[in-house]
Amino acid sequence: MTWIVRNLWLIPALPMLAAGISALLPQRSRRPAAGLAISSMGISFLLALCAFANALHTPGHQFFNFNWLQFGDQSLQLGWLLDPLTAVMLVMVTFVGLLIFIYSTGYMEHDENFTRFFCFLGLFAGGMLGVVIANSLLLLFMCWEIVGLTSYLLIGFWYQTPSAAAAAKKAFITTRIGDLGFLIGMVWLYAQTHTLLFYNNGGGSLEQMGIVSIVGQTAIPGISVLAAIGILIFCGAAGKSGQVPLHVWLPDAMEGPTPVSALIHAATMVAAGVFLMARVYPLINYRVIEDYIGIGTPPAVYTPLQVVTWVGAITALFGATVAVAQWDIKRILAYSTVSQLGYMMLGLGVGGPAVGMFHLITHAFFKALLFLGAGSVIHGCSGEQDIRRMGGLRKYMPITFATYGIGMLALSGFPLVVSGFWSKDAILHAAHNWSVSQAPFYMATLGALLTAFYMTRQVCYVFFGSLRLPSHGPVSHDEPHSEDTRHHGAGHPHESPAVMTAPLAILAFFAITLGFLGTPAWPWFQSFLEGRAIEPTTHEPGLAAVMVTSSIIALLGIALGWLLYGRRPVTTCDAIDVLDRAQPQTFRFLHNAYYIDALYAATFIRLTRWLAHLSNFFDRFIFNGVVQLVSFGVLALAWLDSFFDNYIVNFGFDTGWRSISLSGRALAALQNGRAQAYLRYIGLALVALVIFLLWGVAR
Amino acid sequence: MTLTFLIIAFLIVAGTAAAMGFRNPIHCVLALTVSFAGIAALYLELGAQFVGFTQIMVYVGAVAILAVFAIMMTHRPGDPETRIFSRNAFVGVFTAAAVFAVIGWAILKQPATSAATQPASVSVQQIGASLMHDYVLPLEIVGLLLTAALIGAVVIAMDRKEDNAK
Amino acid sequence: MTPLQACLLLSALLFAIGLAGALTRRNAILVLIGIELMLNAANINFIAFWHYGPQPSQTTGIMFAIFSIGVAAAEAAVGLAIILAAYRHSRTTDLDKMNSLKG
Amino acid sequence: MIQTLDQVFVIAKHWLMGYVPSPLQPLTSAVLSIIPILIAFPLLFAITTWLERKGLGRIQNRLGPNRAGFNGLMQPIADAIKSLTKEDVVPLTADHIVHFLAPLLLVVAAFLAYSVLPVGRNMVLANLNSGVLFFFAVGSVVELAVFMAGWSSRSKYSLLGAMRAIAQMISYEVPLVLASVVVIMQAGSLSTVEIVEQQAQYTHGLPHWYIFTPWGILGFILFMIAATAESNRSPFDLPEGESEIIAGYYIEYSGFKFALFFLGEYLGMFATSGIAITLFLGGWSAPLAALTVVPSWIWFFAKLLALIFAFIWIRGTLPRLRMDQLMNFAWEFILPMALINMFVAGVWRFMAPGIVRWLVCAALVLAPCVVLAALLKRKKKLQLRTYSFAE
Repeated sequence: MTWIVRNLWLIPALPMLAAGISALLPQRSRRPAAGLAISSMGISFLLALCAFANALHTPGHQFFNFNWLQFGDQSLQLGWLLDPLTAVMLVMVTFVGLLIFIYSTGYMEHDENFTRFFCFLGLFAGGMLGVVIANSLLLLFMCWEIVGLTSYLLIGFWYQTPSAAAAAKKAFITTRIGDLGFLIGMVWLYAQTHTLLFYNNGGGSLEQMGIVSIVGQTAIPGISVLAAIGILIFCGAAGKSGQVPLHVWLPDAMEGPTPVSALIHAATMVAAGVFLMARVYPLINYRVIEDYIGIGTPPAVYTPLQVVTWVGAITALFGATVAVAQWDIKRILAYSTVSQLGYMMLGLGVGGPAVGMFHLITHAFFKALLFLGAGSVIHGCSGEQDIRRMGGLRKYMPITFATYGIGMLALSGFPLVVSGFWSKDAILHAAHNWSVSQAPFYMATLGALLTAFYMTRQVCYVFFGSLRLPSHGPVSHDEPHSEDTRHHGAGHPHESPAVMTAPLAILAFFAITLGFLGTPAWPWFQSFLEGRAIEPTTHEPGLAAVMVTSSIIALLGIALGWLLYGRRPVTTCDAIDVLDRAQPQTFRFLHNAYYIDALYAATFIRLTRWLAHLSNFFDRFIFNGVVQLVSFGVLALAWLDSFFDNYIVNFGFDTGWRSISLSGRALAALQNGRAQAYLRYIGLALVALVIFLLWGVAR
Repeated sequence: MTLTFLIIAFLIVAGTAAAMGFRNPIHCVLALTVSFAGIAALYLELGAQFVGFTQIMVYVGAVAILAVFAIMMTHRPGDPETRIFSRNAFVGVFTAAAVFAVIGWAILKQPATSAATQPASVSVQQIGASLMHDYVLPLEIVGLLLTAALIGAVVIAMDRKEDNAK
Repeated sequence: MTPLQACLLLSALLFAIGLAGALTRRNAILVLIGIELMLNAANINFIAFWHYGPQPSQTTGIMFAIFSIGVAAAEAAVGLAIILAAYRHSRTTDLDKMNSLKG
Repeated sequence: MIQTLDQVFVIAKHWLMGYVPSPLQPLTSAVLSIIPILIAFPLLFAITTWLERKGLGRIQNRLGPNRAGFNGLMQPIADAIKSLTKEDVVPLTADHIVHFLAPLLLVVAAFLAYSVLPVGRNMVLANLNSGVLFFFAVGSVVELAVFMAGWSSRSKYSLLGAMRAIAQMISYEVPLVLASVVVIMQAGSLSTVEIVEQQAQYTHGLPHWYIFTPWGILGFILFMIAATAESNRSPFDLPEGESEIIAGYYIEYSGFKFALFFLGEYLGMFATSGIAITLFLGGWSAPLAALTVVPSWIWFFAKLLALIFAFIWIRGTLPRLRMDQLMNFAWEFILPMALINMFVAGVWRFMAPGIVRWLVCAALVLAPCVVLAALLKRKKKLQLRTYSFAE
């Protein structure tokens, strides 16, 4: 086992350490905090590169396990793991994280809680990396929860604004619902396989022994235990990476600072769900199981994959549709994130982890790019987030415009150039070849079209047309740090400082190039991740067709967007949207995200309220009444008892005490307080004793 | 029952009696040292060299000096040494006599056991060995006890500021 | 009378004298000294039994004596310290005057 | 020839023993071994007084005794005659018996100490297998004598002197014993003879003296400091500081008793020096294998004189300490160092011989030495000392 594998824990440990230190730093020491976080992240990045290199020349799973708890005869083991999946994720997370850290030094420079911010960021990075390297479902779950916590803290970073606090709570609770499923699944898995390690020389829960010990049992008719566990774990994943119906928290999470949105809610954390599914893929994939046990598998076994696929497809379409009708620049991106995550799940379901992960990586880069671009825009427009109030910014912030455009192209899958095209194309291709049903393919295609469309719409709104920014305009209420940023020229926007634009440029570079790692002509990424050589699939039937379709779709979407928004640029703030004019109801419906929040409010939340009232009533009147009754009874008894005491018992005791004290006084006379007198008594007693003993001996 | 034994016994008994009987406490302590020395001599004669020297070192060197110091600290030139014996002392004397009578009777009543087959001789090396092997735990405990006694003695005898005040 | 009995008698006498002193002297320090003498009597017994005992080659008796000497030293130190403290409290070492230990 | 010269006294003794009847032989042998000590060391005492006064004179840049005899060589004899012919004054209120017993006890104890000193090959009075212990036991008797002297002559000065002396002796007896424990640890024996025998071996010319080891050096230094304090010599001569309490506990003595005290003091000094030689400087063994031709007893006395000269030199050089300095020095420096030294000796015992062992032990010895010295040097403000029982 090489050095890097043994010390893989350093990678998450460093940012955590930095976080811990900067938590102790005084609030005013901004520079040390930022320096700590960035330097630790940099070191982690270098280490991650080492790990990547290691994984390159030794494929397969290298792990390091150790005993954590020992109860009775069985022990709970934790450990970390280095395989292509981990390596890729490590590099991605550390790199994007590093860039975003640097970016946020510029973005947050006017915030008075700078230090706290970086403390949270470091903690988050540590947790995320922990999730990535974990070789035990338990360790993964712990880090998973740390990540959830930090996301809560960061969304509610500006807790002064009630909306932010509410959003934080919402995110926390919603993900918690998913995590409950995750937890149950984990416990069940442990109960079945007696280990939570993924890989342990064949003994892990993802390896032959573990799988074989589960497969074949059925939990409820039609679903095997394995499937049930898979679905439960998927609940956790869905909660984290905002799949329908647990997506509701993700758009609201945009209350947090933009770097946070970029880092947590676009690039890394939301991807954790996808990563988790990729990690436990053997559990939910029937092929693997076939490999392990040569029998033909019951159809129940791969229900989880179907679930993943369908949920992904639905989410993809849903997110895309909703994103069409948003005004807030960050909300658009948020919904597009939701839909992209749907794509990943879909790809995972239909094409295995390689496809999903590939899209995850590319998406991480260009989505981070988009968010940071949005952040730069917001920064430049002094806290404005409503795209209706922007416009014509390409003159004012060219770099941002260029990078943002690249990101937009990547996201909307502009053919052959950008990375998004390749990854999305792989997903579409896999979906097309899916044996079960074609529906996901069509949904995905429609989603792709919409994606291209709404991105174009957004870009047109933001960068083209005439500047609609009101001079020191009504700063949008949900950006509290605008008070800090306002002082540099509200009214006319300006380009952001280099510390913010440099990361944009780097990310843009990767947003383009990264795609060529996984083209059908040269599927290096897939083969690396699968650990086996995959021959180029260019000659496969349908590939060309799919590719052409997707490119046409993308171009079509862009063209449509340009047609609707670009050609006749929007001039005034309150100009009604084209779609709105065309289909008001639909637009409303979409704008409010299918009224799902309202639905939840009407059903779950009201139910909970009602239950709370009910229990309150019970507590107050029924239980409390009983308690009161009992207490009255006790009081009565006590009164009776005290009467008895005073007039019957005490009398007897008093006489007893009197006699005892008399005798005591009599004895006290013997005790004259001279030590020697006591010694004499002792001596006499000794004599008596010895005489008695000797007498006993004599007779 | 040799001559030396008789001499030593006389030394011990005389010293002890003097230590308990003298009027001046300092003289008592000096007499006490005599009897301690006699006991040490007895040990030597019984072949317990190490114990004998330890006896001299501990008792003559330390305990006696300690007692002398204590006496000089608590001895006031003012008070005359009247009535060195406490009231109804005869009870004590009687008790002591009774104890001696009983024990002596017990000793003499026992059948005369045979003396040692070979002359007893234990070298210092043996003592050290058994101190370090069989008796290491008691040794440690005694060490702990002595430390505790040292600290305790210092703490008790230390003069506190409030005592100085009055 | 065998030598062993002689030794035992001697120690018994020593013990008795020490006891008498401890019981009769008024000076607390001398009482303490009496107690020390009694301890020494016990030590003489140990050594005597070791010397005249069945196997004098074993060090048990010696050990007993050494340990009891150590304990006696500790006892003397603490005792004298206590006496000093008591003296500081009630300006006397006369046991007849120190009779506050009364019920 | 060399053998006979080395063993001349032993041979002489055996020759004399030949003439006494066998029943008396044990007694005579004892007497015959005691007498030389009774002669040799008082003689040495006489020489030393003269040496000391001359040496001090040299150091203080004046002529020492120079009247009686050539360079005042007859001075000791003159002193002896003077002190013998003086009147023996005893204070009226003194406790006569104790006052009389004190100097005797002192001298007797001092002489007893010599019975375990091997002054030469096969030249020891009593080869006890717990000789070192015996030496210290006897040494502890001296305190009693000092106390008797101080207390019996009803005088404030003498009482104060006695108190000081006893406090000092008790404080410095502990480090004295602890410093010699290291040697016992190494030699694995309490018998002085055996300790010397072990040091009297040579590897390519050099002897196995314990002073040639780190703990040995430290032990020797500590031992000598403690010994200086034990024998109440400058710079630890508070008990008899002429400038404060004229002569300390024997201020009320005069004439021959005074001389006896003097004798006792010096004998004690010789005895401690002798035991130091026995423990650290290889007793009667020659410093080089080649020099073994010189009789052993000459070596012993040569070393003794060297140490005495060191004593004199120190006395002429160093100023007197203050009481608190004295006590602090004892409890804060010497005692911890002695304990550390024991630890180092243990390390030495269990490490493989070689230069590494030497360096390690040296480091172990030096580091705490420096630290403790630094600690000792820090200034503590002097406040009014409150003696709790002096009312």
